[in-house]
Amino acid sequence: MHLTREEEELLESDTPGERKAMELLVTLGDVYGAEEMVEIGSAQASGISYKSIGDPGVEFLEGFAAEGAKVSVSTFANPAGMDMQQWREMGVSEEFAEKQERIQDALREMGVTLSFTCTPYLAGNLPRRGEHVAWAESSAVSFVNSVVGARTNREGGPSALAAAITGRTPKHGLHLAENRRPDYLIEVDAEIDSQSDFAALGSWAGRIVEDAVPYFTGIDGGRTDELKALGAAMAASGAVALYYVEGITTDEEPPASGDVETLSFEPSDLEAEYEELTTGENPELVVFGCPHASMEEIEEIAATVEGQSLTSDLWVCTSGAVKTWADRNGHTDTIEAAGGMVLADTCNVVSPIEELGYETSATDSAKAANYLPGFCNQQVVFEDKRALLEEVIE
Amino acid sequence: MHLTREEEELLESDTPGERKAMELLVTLGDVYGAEEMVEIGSAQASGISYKSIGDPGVEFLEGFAAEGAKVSVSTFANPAGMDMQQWREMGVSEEFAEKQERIQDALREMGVTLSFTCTPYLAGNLPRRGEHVAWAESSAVSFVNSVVGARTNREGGPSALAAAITGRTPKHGLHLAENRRPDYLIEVDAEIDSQSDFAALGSWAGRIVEDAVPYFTGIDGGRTDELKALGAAMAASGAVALYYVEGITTDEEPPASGDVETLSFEPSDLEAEYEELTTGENPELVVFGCPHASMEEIEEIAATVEGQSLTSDLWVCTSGAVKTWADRNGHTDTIEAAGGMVLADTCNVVSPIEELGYETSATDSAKAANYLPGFCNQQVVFEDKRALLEEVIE
Amino acid sequence: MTGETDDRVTEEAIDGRAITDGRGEGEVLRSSEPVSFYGAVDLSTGEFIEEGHELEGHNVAGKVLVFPRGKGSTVGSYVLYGLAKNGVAPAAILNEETETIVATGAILGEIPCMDSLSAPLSSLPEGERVVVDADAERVLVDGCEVE
Amino acid sequence: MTGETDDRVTEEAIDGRAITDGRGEGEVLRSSEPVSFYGAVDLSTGEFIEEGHELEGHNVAGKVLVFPRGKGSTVGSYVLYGLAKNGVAPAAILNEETETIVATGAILGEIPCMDSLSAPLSSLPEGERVVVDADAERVLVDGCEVE
Ligand code: F3S
Ligand code: F3S
Repeated sequence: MHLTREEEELLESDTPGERKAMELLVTLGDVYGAEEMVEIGSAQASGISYKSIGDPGVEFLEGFAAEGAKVSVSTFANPAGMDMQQWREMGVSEEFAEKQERIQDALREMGVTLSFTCTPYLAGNLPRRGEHVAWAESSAVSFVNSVVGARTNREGGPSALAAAITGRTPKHGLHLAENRRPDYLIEVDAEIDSQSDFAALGSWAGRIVEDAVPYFTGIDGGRTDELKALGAAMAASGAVALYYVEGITTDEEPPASGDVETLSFEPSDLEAEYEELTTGENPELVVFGCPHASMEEIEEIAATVEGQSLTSDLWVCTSGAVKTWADRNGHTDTIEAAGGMVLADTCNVVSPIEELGYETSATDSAKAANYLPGFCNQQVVFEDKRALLEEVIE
Repeated sequence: MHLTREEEELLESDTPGERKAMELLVTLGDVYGAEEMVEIGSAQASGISYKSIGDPGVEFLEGFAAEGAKVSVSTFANPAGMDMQQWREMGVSEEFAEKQERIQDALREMGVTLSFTCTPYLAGNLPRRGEHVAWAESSAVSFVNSVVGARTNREGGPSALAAAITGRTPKHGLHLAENRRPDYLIEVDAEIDSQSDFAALGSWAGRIVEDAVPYFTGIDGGRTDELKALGAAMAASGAVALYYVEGITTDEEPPASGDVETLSFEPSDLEAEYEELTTGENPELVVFGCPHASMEEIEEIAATVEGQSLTSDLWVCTSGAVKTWADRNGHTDTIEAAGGMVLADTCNVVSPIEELGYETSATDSAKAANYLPGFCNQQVVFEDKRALLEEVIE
Repeated sequence: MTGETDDRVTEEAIDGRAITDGRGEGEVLRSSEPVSFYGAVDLSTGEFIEEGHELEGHNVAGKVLVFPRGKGSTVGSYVLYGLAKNGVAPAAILNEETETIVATGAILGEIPCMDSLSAPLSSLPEGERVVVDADAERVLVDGCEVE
Repeated sequence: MTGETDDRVTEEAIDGRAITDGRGEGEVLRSSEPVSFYGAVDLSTGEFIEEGHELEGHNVAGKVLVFPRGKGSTVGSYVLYGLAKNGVAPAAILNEETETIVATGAILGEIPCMDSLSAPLSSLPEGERVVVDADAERVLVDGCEVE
């Protein structure tokens, strides 16, 4: 790899954290065949939840901070294993909380913004189209590449942190225009309306195209929340980091169906995907906000449960930014009065829900439906928000 | 105007607030020559600060809420006249606070998100490119049109609220592709680097092009904060609601210089603009965050003032969303320890700073520099952040 | 009042464009200057308080308020709404050309409003009763014929 | 150990690719299975605790750890870092093909690491001392010649 003089200096840095970060990027860059580095505008750090990284992670982050590692670009953080204020109400143990707080302290010392959300683009970190960034968290990567039009690979925890510290990342993969061309054409014949429809489509598509770049035709609508759900699902069942939706995310013409693999998504595929994702019934927990809920989603949930009682627990996961509005507008009170909770900073998958006694969870997120069985020993009910809530309203 | 059946029904609504909202839009639509309405994804409401709307505004919002007006799309709010938590520390009077809180209550009742920020796109309301919205607040309009690629006119207070209630707006102006073409070419020959350079360029350009659509060439960089500053300045010195920056906000070719008015921005123009915007010296108040500060800006300010004392007051205005992070990461403490304040929910122009004893304010915002003399009887010092802070650090 | 007097009571109809609908009647209160409502009118009494303005000291409540156009702060719309809410709004508004501040305020306050009259505003007799019929898009002037 | 024995002490050099730099030496501890570090190793002692794994019960501290590749959770990188921080990391790591989990962990933990050796991993004598010289990109095997 060709390194600039500044990059050579980073490799020789007296600050161990900085030196190791640069070594890591150069090593990875060589593995990827990158010719040079590219400077980045921001980073998104993963490997934040104590449930995910355990004691090795706590020791690493504390040790790395002690080695002088400090971010040099704006860096936001993935969800933690608990709501940093409401962890007791969640039922999280003191031991867990203590470890999660040590992680938080190490992150703060390194200058990482304690945002604890997978929707940084809804919480103050909005890159510009075309901007090079180094983001981890597959749903955020998908959104920032496809909807915002920035450029990032799907970074891992250490590589994203290394990029944040050095302010650069190996210029390979989706940082290069030639790698951003679609290589699948997906003609959507089913009616895709609700957020869970978009999620189901993503779950199906990701499984088939794996880590390729799909281009969807036949989708009429889709605003930020629907695209958020689509991208998250494809990044979970597959490893899609970039996609196109004709007329929605791009004005560019679809690839000719002779040039790329072409698939079609039929109504029967949609129906089958809902069935595929549902592995249980009678959920003890209904959980929304994977990725983190927008204010619109929270408004809809509050309006639906207002004045009602629920036969299950209800978690609405969101960022601390959006929860500020939910609190101010009374939606948190409304949801709590119905027996639910609005949780900031965490998510259904990276919080220890299996230790809290839940065995079956209901979700409108195909990403959650894909992960909950493996990560949290959950059986899953997958449906759209309204249908799930109507089931649990007394 | 052609109205759909649903729109005809809104005109006959039994809910006075809804009926009046539709009547207003139809009347305005006829004035604009709009042929039909277009449905919107979200709204941004202006006319929120008690300083701006006074007792007539308080009475209107309360009365309108009592007439059953409720938003039907996600609606965020412009800044208020005070930090809703820290108004005493600001020096705002009890009488003002009471009126502002009545405004807040009326907004809450109508379902408006109490976001109180001119940067909704950094606080949870992120439209999709191409999406029709109805936003007021000229800097937010400029950003969402030009950087996000959504479509909105520069709404007024009542029209944005009416659009929020009915979920639609007259389809004219920037909702139509033919009105989004550039009609000025501005070749930038000066070096534009800092956020205040972008602001100065915007101040110069807006004054000349007024409400036209400029296309800039010759600008090398520019991330979200710089574009935020550029757009705000142009919307204040002029009434620019949409602009293009070659290679930055658009990949489309510039207009041919024979087809549109062509201007060039020279280094002497940049220098002259800084002088033009500065009308005083020895500021008692340094104020940042117009538009509201991002986390990156707050990080930079905190790093600069850490451990220092200041010879002037310092306000850093931002959204409640971003202030959540500033608090968590200790930047609020750092800025307060230096004698400054991080204020949410308000801004230098719509809060009653002239009543708080300030006569000369320093800012890196050309919008603020343009408005502070008229709205707040201030003399102004205009410079970039670092230079201003170095002046007031003891 | 100008022109020949006549004991006959005749109605003179003037055509115009309706901005809002409805019908209102009252004595003409006319200004030759544009009006910026914010800060100019006492919201609870309807008294015109702007120093130096032609209408200073007059009360708009129940009058047919005649002026070329609105101007100034958009909060003027809320002033018109407030006057209506407090029962001291004009009975109707007549302009040469209504702009958005007055149009918005007239809609929110449900004040009949017309512009683009077929006769000059100066021909409307000060202090005389007129009927503004926005539904029929005409203004009816009682009494003397208008020249 | 295989092959003919010889009383001569000879060094056999095996070429390879350096993943990290540095130099480490120790006894060979080899696994024919890939290794997923997260949950498999006791961070404070270096003991391999994963039930059913070939290396169960062995201690990696100070060893030249030889295995085909890493796998599993990316937290494995942090495990290698933690072992180093606690002074119980392998002296060096040798893989067939190093993937990112082990590469990252070796860099963060400053553990010399090489792959793509010119001889099969199975030829490295279990329990015998080798020197991994990543700076020179070679592995030196003392004692018996390697077939
Ligand atoms: S990180 Fe976010 S996308 Fe889902 S699995 Fe957790 S809420
Ligand atoms: S509304 Fe925002 S753009 Fe400036 S004048 Fe106030 S901070």
